[in-house]
Amino acid sequence: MAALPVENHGSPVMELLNISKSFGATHALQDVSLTLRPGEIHSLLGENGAGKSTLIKIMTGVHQPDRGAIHLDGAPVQMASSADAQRKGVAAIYQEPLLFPDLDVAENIFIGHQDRGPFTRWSTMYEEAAQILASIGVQIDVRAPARGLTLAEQQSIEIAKAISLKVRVLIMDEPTASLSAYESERLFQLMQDLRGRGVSIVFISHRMDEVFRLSDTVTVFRDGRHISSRPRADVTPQSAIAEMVGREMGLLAPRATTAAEGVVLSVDRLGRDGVFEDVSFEIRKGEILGFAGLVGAGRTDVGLALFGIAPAHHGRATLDGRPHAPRSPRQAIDGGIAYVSEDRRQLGLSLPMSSSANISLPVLDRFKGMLGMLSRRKEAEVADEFRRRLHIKTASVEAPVGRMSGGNQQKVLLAKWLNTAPRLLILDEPTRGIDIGAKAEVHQFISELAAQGMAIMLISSDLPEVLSLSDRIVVMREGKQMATLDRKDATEQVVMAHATGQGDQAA
Amino acid sequence: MSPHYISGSNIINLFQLSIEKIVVALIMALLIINGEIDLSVASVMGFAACLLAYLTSQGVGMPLAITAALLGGLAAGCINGFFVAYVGLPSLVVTLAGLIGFRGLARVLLEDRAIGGFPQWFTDLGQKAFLGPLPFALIVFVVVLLVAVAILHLSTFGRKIYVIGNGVDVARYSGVAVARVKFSLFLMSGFIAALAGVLYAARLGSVRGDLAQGFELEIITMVLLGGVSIFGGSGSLLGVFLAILLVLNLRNGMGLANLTGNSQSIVIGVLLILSAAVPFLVSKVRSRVA
Amino acid sequence: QDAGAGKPVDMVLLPKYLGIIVFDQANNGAQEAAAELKNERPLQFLGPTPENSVAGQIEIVTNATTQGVGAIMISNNSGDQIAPAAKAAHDKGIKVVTWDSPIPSAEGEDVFVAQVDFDETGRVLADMALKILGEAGGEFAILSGSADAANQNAWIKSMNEVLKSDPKFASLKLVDTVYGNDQAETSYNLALALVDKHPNLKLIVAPTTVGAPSAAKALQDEGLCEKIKVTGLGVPSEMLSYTQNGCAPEFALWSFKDLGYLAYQTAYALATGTVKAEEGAVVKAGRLGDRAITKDPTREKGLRILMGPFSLYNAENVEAAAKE
Amino acid sequence: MNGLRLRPERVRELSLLAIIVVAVLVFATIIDGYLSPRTFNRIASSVVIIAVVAAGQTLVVLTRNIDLSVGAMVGCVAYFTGALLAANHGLPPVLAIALAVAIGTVMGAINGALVVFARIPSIIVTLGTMAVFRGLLVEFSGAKSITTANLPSWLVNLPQMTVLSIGSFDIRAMVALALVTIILFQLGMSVLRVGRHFYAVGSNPDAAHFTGLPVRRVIFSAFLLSGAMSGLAGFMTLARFGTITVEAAMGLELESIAAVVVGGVNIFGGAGSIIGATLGAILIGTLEQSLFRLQINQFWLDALLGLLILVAVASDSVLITRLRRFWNEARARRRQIPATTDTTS
Ligand SMILES: Nc1ncnc2c1ncn2[C@@H]1O[C@H](COP(=O)(O)OP(=O)(O)OP(=O)(O)O)[C@@H](O)[C@H]1O
Ligand SMILES: Nc1ncnc2c1ncn2[C@@H]1O[C@H](COP(=O)(O)OP(=O)(O)OP(=O)(O)O)[C@@H](O)[C@H]1O
Ligand SMILES: [Mg+2]
Ligand SMILES: [Mg+2]
Repeated sequence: MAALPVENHGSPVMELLNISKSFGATHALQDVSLTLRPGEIHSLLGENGAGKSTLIKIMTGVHQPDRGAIHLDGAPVQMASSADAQRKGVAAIYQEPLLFPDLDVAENIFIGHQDRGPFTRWSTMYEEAAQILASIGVQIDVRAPARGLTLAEQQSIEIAKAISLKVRVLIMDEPTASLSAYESERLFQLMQDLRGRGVSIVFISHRMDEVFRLSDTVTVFRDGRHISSRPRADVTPQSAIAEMVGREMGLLAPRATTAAEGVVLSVDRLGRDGVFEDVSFEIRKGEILGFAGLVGAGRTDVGLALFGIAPAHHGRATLDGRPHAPRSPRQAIDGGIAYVSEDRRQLGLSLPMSSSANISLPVLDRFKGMLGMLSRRKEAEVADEFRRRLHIKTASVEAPVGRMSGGNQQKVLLAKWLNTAPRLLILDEPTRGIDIGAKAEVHQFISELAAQGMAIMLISSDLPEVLSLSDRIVVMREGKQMATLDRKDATEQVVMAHATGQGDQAA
Repeated sequence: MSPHYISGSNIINLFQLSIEKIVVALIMALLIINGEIDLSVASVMGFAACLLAYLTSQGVGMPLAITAALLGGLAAGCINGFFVAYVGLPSLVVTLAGLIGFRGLARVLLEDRAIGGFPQWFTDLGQKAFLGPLPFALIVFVVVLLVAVAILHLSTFGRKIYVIGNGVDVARYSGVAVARVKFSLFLMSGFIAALAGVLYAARLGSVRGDLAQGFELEIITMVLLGGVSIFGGSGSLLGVFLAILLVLNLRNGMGLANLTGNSQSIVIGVLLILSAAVPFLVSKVRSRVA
Repeated sequence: QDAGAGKPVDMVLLPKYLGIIVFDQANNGAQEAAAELKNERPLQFLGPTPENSVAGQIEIVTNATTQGVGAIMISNNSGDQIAPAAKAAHDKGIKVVTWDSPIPSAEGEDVFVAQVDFDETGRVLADMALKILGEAGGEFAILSGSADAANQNAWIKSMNEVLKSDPKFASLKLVDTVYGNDQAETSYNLALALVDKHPNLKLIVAPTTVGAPSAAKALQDEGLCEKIKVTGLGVPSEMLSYTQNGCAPEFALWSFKDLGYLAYQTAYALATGTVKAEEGAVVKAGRLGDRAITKDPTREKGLRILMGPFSLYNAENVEAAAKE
Repeated sequence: MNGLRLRPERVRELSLLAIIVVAVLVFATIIDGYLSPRTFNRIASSVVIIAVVAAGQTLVVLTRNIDLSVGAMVGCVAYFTGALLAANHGLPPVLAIALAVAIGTVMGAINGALVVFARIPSIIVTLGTMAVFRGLLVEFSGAKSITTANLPSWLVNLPQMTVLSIGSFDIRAMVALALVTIILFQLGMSVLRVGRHFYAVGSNPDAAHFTGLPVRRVIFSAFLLSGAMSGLAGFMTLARFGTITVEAAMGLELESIAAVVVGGVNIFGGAGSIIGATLGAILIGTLEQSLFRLQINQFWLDALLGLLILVAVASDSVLITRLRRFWNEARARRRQIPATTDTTS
């Protein structure tokens, strides 16, 4: 693979000029311009709905701009489709990699190539694929089907694909959202490697630390408008956040602990074959127990075991002193457990249905009226109350949840589970993918719940979040409980050390 | 328009001629909204009717034979439901197997024979008015319709049907007993299909192995025509009921205008495609205009 | 000529299924009669497709009843399943004439226009079988239409009786009776299966115009025509090549055109009230002459008008007949 | 080591082959004179029609669609080709076949256009066109049937034509024609780059779109080719049965889907092979003809076929997942890569 020439200060490789794009009444982008230089990592910042994804979809030809122009190497171009953009050297990697699970790794890399003749030359293809993967330091069997690969492996394949296409502009939309710290680290190395080869990278992430570590240039969007583009040296996280939200905003402040007497949940040497083992902890009334770890550490699985989705094989748990071994979510809910899933769209909410229908779902039997039929009035009343309590912005609780913004959806999801009046609330990544404003509200609300005496199990990959909200923190790694830290002992460094298996050195 | 078209007896006739199909269509709507499909209904109808005929030919009394036929339908639904709900196989394939298999069992039972000679009261049930001018099957239809509406649109069970249709995982994570809901729907489908088969046997007065063969397509067509999404999660019984009325009237109108079965199936086929195409075309036109 | 000629009567002619050539011939005959009788109302030729055979006929009869036509002519494609619908029509004063295939119980039926004497059919089939197999005789099998077809079942029954009662047929051995449901593909496959199952099979008797050519084609495709022959009921134009190449040396049929003609004459006479459906009444049937209504000897109840006769077709006359 | 080269899909096909062999052996013990050239011919001639249609159906199913109209298309093609030949006895055979394929292709194009351009789910489109095609056939034919008497003699005699005799085993012309077509298709699917597009589109339609694969064209081609194969099958039906009524090939859609499913093609798209579907067709055809032979009735056939489909799919969902996991692990072990997601080591 021939390295492309490195030119860091050349003329712009790609320019977007006065781009506007509307979806019906929504002005997703208004008069936005952006300049991309060869070999730079250019980060886009902005709250949810600021228009970042729309912009990159225009760059890759998925959407056509209503107004404005795209220039490549100074000449105006049309991006007719994503395939067209790829041919012109512009490719994107999305948060969820788009692979073909039934095709093998090598095919996944090469299937989009238009210039390889009418025949598939299998052996050549396997060789080349292996070479490319080796060149980016990834070890994956090129003959294995893509089904069953980890997210990180899948992203590596996407990158290999981009390299094989000799792209000049690579766009990454929230690539780290589902990656572990270790995997993110690998990805950052790769990005720097690509930058070294002269590839321009557009990087979108809601994680400030990543953005400030990697970027050459930082661009901020707000409400579909371009606010600023500056070299990284001229920006601070605080100033960027201020520009994003249009107001000054403090970072997270630690909450006051409210833990009281009375153990709600006690877990003793819980395990599930091949997933996690020997997990023990207690949660008291009014306590928030944080669960930190890298993705795939098994935190979700502990939650799912307690919620009855994938029951534990070993160990025992007691809830309010009674044995707790649910075989189904139904049993867990009846026992007083609520689980707010990390995957809002697939597992959390029924998007085409109304908020009131979603909120009543786990405890439908409570909404029976005459003749055991469902009482819609009761449903609406309850939903309306939650709407007020959680400041859910929606015209009506009868409107489909799918039309709401991410933050409001997350609040509906919370409402759905609070409606079960649980003894123990399991929150799995409660703020993933929602913007800073909504996030602060959710944090506030979690604190309030704890203050009212609810026991909370908080699973989060957002370290500042876990550190500031939790009373104690369990750190997991590869299905094992590495440490249980008191709030005062927990720092980012210590937690990460345990999460990456370096706990002994750190201690 | 033909003057015969709007007479009361014609309206009863119009239902009577397709009554077995539309009874089954109601339950099919529930299944499709739930995100599944039952291709085996017509074969279960045939199987139940053949079981009934076989048993009566062996000297079993009618009430017992009817009970056995209905139980046979439940058993068929049980098999479908087990493989879909508890083994997790796609219902398209399981009930395709059922479509072929239960028809096979029907044939095994009756082989080449056509069995009739049912007691008078039984054939009267299928052929004569039962309550005022209304035949028994029509009353069954109304009852099944009311029950289905109550289940789908008023009960918590109906809510679960929609939630599952919109996404099985959300339902499961919300404590809905997904497998149980699916299983009960297949049981219902099997039972109602068997009931329809028995009614059809009563109307025809005799039973052959190919009874109700091919009905599944018309039944599914009526449901889809009623605006029920083939992907599950949306649709209503009102829509299905209107589609049933539309199909019956079209068939009847065309029949009275002496257009035979095949012209009717062309019209219904085109209608089915159009009804699915229209939402898309409208949205396309709307986006052009906007 | 019918005394009521010239009166307008709505009439419907129902074949067993659409897509079978003999029923189209019957339609032609009925149209001919309609023209002769100067019935200005058009004759409706409506039939079910084979896949919704029973339900289709019931639907057509019910619709015709709603329309209040004057007469319905049915070639029944099942057993008594059509009876309730026919009875409903009959109760409304509509004349119900069956032709080709009657309603076994005669319920709701005014009169059956029989193509030939059903007992005679059995003998004709047996005679042809004997002629083809010769004195030595041998094994033969029957390939019929649907299992509950009233006409075919009557023929098979009478053939069995003839075989048993007449010692002349002692050398003929019936080894199997199967049903191809008047479907070409099923009949084809069944013919081959018969050949495989019975290694000594010499002859397939197919009393159906779909079964006979399908069986002949199957034997021809397998190169078995030397060993095994086909006979039964067939349409000359469909059987032509098989008769000429020896696969089906002889077969029989009556004129479906005449059958349609006679059915129409009968139904028209009943509908206009010139003739009552009772024993002894006589229908003046145009070119077919006077035909009397008698008790149907092959059914417990019911009246019939007999057409006849059989035509036998073989290498000598088949080509001419096919051109008709 | 070599065993590892066998993908789960191949294992699936080999086991199907084994089942066919076992079935044949079982029938051989209970039916006298079963293992004879005649049985072979009988089964081969009836299998090829299902197999040809199943090959087209495979393409459609691979792209996450379904074609319920194949039976109606076969019937239409058989009828219209028959009518054309009856009117022009001089039409050369090759042209006749081309015409049949062309008629099928046009009907397939209608399906494809409705699915791809009007964005109607294929199950609805083909449910509709199945009724429409069959209805049009009845209308156009004036409910008259094609009979051998109208057809040119080369066509009537085609089923007997033999291209190759090995001992007393004949390879009939139609069987050869079908086999060649199927083999070409299978080769195309594995060797041509566009062949893999069918898999890609079915495996992940979104990814296919973003990768720049011509998704619409691929789905359209699947229906087009299914139509073309139905056209060929229509010709074969015409030649074989001679008598074509309005209900010719009715029910073939179910048989073809059964063959595809039994042959291990994933009903949700993305996985499976033409060879598998052909084996599925062979198994179904063998059972069908052998049971015909055994009992001279199909009474048990349908019941067995239903069971077969159920067993095939149930074993798939259980076994194939197991096999695939085993295969992945074995390959990984060979390359010293941890099989699971442990990239931290
Ligand atoms: N296909 C679409 N149809 C209608 N509205 C859309 C569409 N795509 C985006 N929008 C709207 O355009 C606006 C910008 O959305 P976009 O996805 O670009 O935001 P984003 O900055 O990527 O947000 P996030 O951080 O949540 O990914 C939002 O209001 C969104 O609702
Ligand atoms: N995308 C994936 N594909 C396959 N296996 C996965 C994937 N993600 C996680 N796993 C597996 O699931 C198990 C534990 O994951 P789990 O989701 O419980 O971890 P987690 O710590 O909760 O991560 P998260 O931060 O996503 O919530 C591990 O065995 C891991 O290999
Ligand atoms: Mg975005
Ligand atoms: Mg998790």
